[in-house]
Amino acid sequence: MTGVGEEAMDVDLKSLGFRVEERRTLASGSDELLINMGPQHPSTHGVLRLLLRTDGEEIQEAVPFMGYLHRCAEKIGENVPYDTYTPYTDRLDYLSSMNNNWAWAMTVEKLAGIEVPQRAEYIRVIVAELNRIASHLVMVGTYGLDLGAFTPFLLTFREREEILDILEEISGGRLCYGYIRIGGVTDDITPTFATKCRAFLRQYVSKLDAINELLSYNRIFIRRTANVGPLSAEKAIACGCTGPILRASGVDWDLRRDEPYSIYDKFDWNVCVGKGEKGQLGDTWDRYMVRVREMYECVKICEQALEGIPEGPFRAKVPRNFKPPAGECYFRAENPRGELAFYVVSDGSKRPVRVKVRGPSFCNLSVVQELSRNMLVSDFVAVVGSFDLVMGEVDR
Amino acid sequence: MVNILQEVFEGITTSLKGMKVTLRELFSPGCTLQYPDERRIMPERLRGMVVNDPSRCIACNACVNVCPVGCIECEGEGKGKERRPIRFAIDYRKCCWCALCTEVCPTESIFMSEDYETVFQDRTQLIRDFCSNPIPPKPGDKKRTTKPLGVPLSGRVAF
Amino acid sequence: MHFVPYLHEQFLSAWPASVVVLLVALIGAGIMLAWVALVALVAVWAERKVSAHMQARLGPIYVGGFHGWLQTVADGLKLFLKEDIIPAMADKWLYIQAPVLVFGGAFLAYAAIPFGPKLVVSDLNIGVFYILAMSAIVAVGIIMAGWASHNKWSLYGGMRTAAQFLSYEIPSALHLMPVIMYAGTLNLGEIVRSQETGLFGWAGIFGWYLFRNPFLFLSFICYYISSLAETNRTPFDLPETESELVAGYHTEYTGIRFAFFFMAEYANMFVAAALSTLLFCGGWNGVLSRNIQYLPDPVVFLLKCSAFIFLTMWLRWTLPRFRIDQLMALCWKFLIPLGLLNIVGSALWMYIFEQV
Amino acid sequence: MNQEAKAGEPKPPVINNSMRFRTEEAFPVLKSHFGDAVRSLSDTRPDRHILVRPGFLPEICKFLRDDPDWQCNMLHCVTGLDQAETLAVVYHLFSMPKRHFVVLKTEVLRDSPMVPTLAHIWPSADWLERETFDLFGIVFEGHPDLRRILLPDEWIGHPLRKDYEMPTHEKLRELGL
Repeated sequence: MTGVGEEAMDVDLKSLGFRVEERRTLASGSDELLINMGPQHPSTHGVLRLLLRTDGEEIQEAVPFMGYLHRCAEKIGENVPYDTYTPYTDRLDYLSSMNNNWAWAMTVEKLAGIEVPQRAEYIRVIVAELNRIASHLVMVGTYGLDLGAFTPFLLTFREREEILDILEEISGGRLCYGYIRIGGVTDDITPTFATKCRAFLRQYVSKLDAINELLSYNRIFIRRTANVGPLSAEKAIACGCTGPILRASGVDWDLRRDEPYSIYDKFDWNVCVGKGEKGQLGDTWDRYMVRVREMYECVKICEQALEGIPEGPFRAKVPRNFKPPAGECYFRAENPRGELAFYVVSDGSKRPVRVKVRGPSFCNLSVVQELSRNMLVSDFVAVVGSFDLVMGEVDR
Repeated sequence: MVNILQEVFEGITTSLKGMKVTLRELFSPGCTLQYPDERRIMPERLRGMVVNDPSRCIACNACVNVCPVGCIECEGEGKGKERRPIRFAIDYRKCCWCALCTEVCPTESIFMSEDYETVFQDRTQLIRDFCSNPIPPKPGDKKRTTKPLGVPLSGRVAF
Repeated sequence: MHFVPYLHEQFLSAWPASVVVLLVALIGAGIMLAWVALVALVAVWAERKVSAHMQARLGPIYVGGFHGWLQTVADGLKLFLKEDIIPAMADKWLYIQAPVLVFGGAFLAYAAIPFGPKLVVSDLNIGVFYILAMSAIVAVGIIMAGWASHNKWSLYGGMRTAAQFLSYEIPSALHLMPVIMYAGTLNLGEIVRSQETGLFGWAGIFGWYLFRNPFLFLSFICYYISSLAETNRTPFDLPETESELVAGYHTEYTGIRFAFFFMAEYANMFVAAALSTLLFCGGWNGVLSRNIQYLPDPVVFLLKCSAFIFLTMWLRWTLPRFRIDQLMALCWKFLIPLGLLNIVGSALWMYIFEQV
Repeated sequence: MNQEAKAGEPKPPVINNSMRFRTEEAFPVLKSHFGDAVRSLSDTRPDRHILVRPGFLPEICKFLRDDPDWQCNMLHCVTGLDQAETLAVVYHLFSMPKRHFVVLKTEVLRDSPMVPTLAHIWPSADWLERETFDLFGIVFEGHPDLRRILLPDEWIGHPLRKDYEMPTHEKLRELGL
């Protein structure tokens, strides 16, 4: 390969920390190629940059670089009051802002010992599970897109639009809801909310079956994803992977069941675990399929929660000038992408001293580098897609 | 050999199933709207652009203090009940449509309008001073101007 | 080409023969160019509508009134007017040549495609061979584009093309062999005529090579699969895989040069559909006997081609794409052995059942 | 304002939260094993933490990971903390088989913030420590690849320290950022 930007190569290698000898072999006479995948690559799902060292189509090494979407979420957290931080949590993992809002609200509620009304808990569960479905739909659709199937993408987006319509009706927003707030929810559900939800959930399962027929069980799709990038359970735990990725590796772990926060212990549903049906355990197909199956379970939870909404207030009385007691608190919640945890240190004033956001995508992404060894570029796209990264949360 | 045949068979049958789905979609109606011509009916709680009605505003600065991004600038004049804004500017470049300001407003003068078309011809229009450029009253828009988001059932515990 | 001597003698006797030949050739080429452009425009519009409706969208709807039928014309105009960017580090000469070569390859193949018994630009004796050869030129153009762009993703696209197109030349030729054996000629018109009657003198659909024997049916499916690969369509669109290689070989192309690639893809699609129709599906022969065919020949032919093009689109918007090694395995481990088997099988069938 | 006073009173958390923090139970165990290396148990609410000396951190963590009573197989979070005089690193260790959390904290001086790395104990420490280094400037000794992770490589300073001053736009332009 003659001179594909040798100067550019130098810079990349320096920041990579490659040894000098290695750089020399790469610059002259080596058959290897250094390629930037991203930050504007279509299948890195945002502004993730991966530097690939490839031999032909085979990847020798893939080094992720991020921070292109770093918006100082933690620094901002130290400078705004607790409730005012909610709109910022919307924008962490912008595909599941309800869940983010909820995790933040629960963290502060735990810190301050606020009791949330039952009605609010039910509403929270419903909207969060709807948002989880929406988020998984995006993953399923874009994953098809990564592997060259266009139609599932728009079909899943059609379903997602319906969820967004429902959520828009109660919160007023379509992507960043800011609906779940400390002490409850912003506003009560609308009179038509329950009927719309039920109508949606009723027809939704059949739509999901169609997506399964179109994509999940397609032989080409299975060939592309099964046995690709298997992640063992031990490795997943050690690397701090959580959520669907951990479950796909065969670890039967879901916070909603194992650490039932809110009212999740009242519902009857199953945790979906990867079984390695089509290939090795914890391969890309498992990671994909765990999400698809989770969507069916979300429907179950939603339906049960819709049945049980009690009457009552939808928001606890939280003082306007809210000051939680001094202390520290760590709380995690099961988000569509894994366990989102907030670590808050309070000194008793209006603003937190420290807000740490432990984003699930961040920890999940750290596995990619190891998984990518000796993998084809096409497989790598499949693997990165299966991690369902949202860069807003990785970079914060 | 058997494997290959099975593979081929599965490949063909699953592809045909997929083709059945796409064919069904081909004859089912589309779900898109031709936007400028057709419009969705927006929900009542839609969070459009934040606007302020200076005739009701008392320049209490509650919204300025609660705004997480600091997009509101307010200067008031007078004391007590006489207090009125002389400048109330919202910077839409910063606004994050969170509706926190509408909840704290004691007079319900600031609210999320139904205007969701946030395209402007130049940047200066993105900062709107509602004192010099007040919102035109909408006749059919009574409800939104009187009931902002998040009024708890038990009276006004504004937060 | 009886037309040329006639024209020369009657009207243009003062002109040298070579000039008249050139003139006629240019006129023919102009007509064909217009036809290719028309095919591309209609096919692009159809693709957009088909994909849109499969995806619960509407597709182009405004330009031109009826379902946005002028949308592609508008887009073409837009592409004409767009800035033509040549990357600074690109191999300029190759970069400019590549789209011409890609389009040229697709365009040249049209010369030998008969649209009816007499409706052909050049009635070649080696029509099948010629079309296969011309569509191979496309591969060269794409490799050139990939190399000259000086973009690593484009280079991958180019290299994938080299592997994919050259491999799939073999099965697509092999699976045409049984038909050629049956017809005993490479002339496309002759091949179509030989499909007018089949076994036991049954006419119509039973004359089509597709239904002559099981090996030919298998050949047809395999040929169709390899033609998908050769025309660069999903599930075999590896050279341009927008999710892996950004846009593969045409990542760097803009404006009119990109339009050429785009047009070539649809022109090629038509050539592949035309070959399937002519060789396997009886060309312009209708479903019933030729004596009771009411539609004009070209219309029948184009209808069949449209059906194939629709099938191609349908597949594209349904299936995910293969990986490069699976693609190659499909070719070398499945299609090529099957091609050889089909040749032997067809030969035996011909010997045993049809006493040829 | 009586609301505020009520919220300020220490009262048991009433929300339904089954995250099990066993930091209090871990403290005497660690104290008996490591003696002075384990300094104190905080009395923060609702979560408490064990303050340990930075030098003994890897040993303590290894113990917590391998001991059958604790089995903390997951390092859930690594957080930096600016405490005015000192910088601190907070570790949230989680045990999946035992379903409990243990929170460790270690304090280092602002001038020489050196903490041994845990990357060889839990691979997840790799990126979390890089992030802490990036935003707090705490150096993790023995870390395989300690680079900035969220900020550009050329960035000066560590923004989550309380004394960090946000560079002006002019300054950033000067740095070419």
